Amino acid sequence: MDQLFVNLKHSILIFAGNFLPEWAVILISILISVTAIAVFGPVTMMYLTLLERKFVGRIQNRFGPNRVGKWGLLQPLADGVKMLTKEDIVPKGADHFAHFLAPVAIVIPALLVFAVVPFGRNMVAVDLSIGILFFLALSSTTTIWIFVAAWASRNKFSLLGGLRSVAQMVSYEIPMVLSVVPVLMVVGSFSTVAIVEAQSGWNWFVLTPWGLIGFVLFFLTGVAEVNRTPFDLPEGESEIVAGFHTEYSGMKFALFYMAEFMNSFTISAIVSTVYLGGWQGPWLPGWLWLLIKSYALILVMMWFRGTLPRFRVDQLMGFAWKFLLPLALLNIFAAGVWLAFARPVNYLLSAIIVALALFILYFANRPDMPKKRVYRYAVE
Amino acid sequence: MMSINHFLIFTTLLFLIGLYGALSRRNMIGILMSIEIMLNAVNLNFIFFSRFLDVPAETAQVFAIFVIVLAAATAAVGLAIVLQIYRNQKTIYTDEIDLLKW
Amino acid sequence: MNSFAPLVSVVQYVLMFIVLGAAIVTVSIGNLFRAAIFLAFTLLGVAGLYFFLHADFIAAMQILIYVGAIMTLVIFAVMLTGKMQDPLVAQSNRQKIPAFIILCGVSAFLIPTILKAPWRTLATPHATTAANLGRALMGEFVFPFEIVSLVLLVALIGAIATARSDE
Amino acid sequence: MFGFGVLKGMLVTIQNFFASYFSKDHLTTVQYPEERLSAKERYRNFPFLVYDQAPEDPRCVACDICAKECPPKCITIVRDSDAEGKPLKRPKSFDIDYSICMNCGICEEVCPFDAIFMDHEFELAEYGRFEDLMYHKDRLLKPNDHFKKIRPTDATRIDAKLAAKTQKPAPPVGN
Repeated sequence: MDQLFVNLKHSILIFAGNFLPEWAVILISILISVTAIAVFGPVTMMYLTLLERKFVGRIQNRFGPNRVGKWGLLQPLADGVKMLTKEDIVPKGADHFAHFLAPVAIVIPALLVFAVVPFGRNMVAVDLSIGILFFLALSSTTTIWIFVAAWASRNKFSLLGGLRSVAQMVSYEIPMVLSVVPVLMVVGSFSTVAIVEAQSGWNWFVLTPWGLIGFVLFFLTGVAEVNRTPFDLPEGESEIVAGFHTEYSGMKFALFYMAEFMNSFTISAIVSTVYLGGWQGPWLPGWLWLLIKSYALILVMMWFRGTLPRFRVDQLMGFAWKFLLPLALLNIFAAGVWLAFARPVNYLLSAIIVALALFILYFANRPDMPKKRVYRYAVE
Repeated sequence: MMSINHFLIFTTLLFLIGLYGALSRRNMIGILMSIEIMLNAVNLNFIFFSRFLDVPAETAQVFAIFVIVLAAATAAVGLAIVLQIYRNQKTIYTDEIDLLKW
Repeated sequence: MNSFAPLVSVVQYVLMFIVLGAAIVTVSIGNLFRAAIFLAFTLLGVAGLYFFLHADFIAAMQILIYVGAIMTLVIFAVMLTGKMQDPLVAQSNRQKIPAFIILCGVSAFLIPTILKAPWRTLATPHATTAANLGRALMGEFVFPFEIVSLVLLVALIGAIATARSDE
Repeated sequence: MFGFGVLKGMLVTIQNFFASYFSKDHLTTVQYPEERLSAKERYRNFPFLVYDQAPEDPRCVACDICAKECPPKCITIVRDSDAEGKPLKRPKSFDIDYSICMNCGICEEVCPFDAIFMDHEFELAEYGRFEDLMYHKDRLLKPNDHFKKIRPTDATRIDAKLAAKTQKPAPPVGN
């Protein structure tokens, strides 16, 4: 069961090997992996939209979509049809080439990132020796296309959204990279497969003091990187219409949406790979474990969305530079201490360092924290 | 495997394209972009040598990293200068910035 | 895997042509913003070539630094130095013929050198890992590494100091 | 402390999520076409005409007051007349253009004969924009029982008033 998909692919290749030359078999092997990802990504995205609408609906005492098909299961298809048949509007002053290019190009990194996600034992498309770096690098390219979209729309709201997105992504990328560093230090490899294997036997990194902090940091910065609430300033509806995709409609808009949802899936998958033990887990097959973990994280993202209001811009920047960044740096120190000492002592020491770091940062950030509001008219 | 000559001529062409841009672009940002292309051509050569020539592989790659880092520094400072020139002169065309000519 | 090598090199050649084409567009197109987009394609194509040359770490660095950071800077600069509502950030090339003459001169010098030089090629290509690279950076090249980080810091401060307005 | 307010808020929302599967209070949406909320008694939408015994004999006497008072002028009344051309106390045609009516209820207030009231009917979608939304007498006339059903309080009050009027000849008791 664990190796179901691996064996399936293997038997297809053996079957093809009977009558095809070697290069064709390799080509087929590549094509199978690529097709699997190219199908899995968009389908995941489609059903994530449904899941999100259902989940947020339940949070708000509503049903969510339940008309198209049983439990609204065909709703994504209906949405797809709607998107495809909508008029594709390009503003008169827009840079047509860039306006077309941005939504197309933004999906490419979102799909490419799937290549390094280890879905299960032997179930990674490419075991790159620099897997995590590849993921970080590609997710950073999204910024450019968001900015191109914003600029090409020739709309002040788009441009404001684009500028916000660049500022936000550049700021959150630094704590994001730094929050992975402890894991890379401990494992000694960039490869996602190696990272998962280092966590075998319940040695999940989240169960260590530095891992807990690193997990929270990585997850929060990941949420910020994919522009989801409460970090959705680039598309803050109430302030700047729809941000960088104000001028997009129909399928182009759907592509932005697709990139966002696929990114939130990959970020959850990578977070669970790096800190939650990836496909490691008892009883169930590995790929199921990874899906469970990533969907749990996605549900947390949706939970955020159902709960939290949007940050203010200065709060957003302050949170990244004054809280997350120093915490990530101190977390690296805690991981170093954890590596340097023997088993029982290191947990204690790094827990102390992490707790101290949190404590110091709490007091250092105190002046910036919102004061408790007192409503004068409510007194007495 | 592809031949060394093909690859080196490719990088030379890339370098020449960058050189052409650096020589003929009027816009300072365009010139900076052309310089980035030239640096990339050089970097490609470094990486190619590191793989196929009888040199320590790490040396060439370390050099490539240094080039990338310095390119980042160049871009940051260069674009800052461009911004300041634009602020003072209201133009970034190299042939219009002629304060020292009369 | 050997029978698969031709396909890999075909992909490699295609990538080379894409890089060349994107670079030509970058230096000749009349719209600076589109030039920046094509520069991004050039840089991504170069990163792809790094992957084919088994320099994974450099490829990731290329994407992270060039595409992620430098391109953002360039696009910002394009935006800040032009009129934002100007539909075409006009850009023209001057002195094309002298530039071509110089190009011919440089290539007349470079290409024979490439063809004549006695390259000491390897029978089996090198393959290095990020770990080796890190050891080299922290061991043999630690001094240049520190200098480069100092340069980066100076550039950072310099850029901030230069770009801030005096008011 | 930092983030505790966030955690508190998240606790509330997740409670809402789980409770929505068990308690009706946490899933307040009504699945409209299948299940409906009963309309409140004072709810009012578009006007209709009341008749007591037969549709041929409505309460309306074609006095034209409602048509004059109607702010958007959506009511058109033509008075009926007998064979000699003598006007009768009933409308020949009574048209309300529902596409113009703004549900103000002034017609109901001004009617001296308690002949026009606001209805509870709200599913009025039609395919034609003009003719289908022009309600003629046949569609407007509804029995008094309907009025009693949708607005019992008002109906009893008005029925009592009308009954008192018919027994008017007797002088009022008291005072």
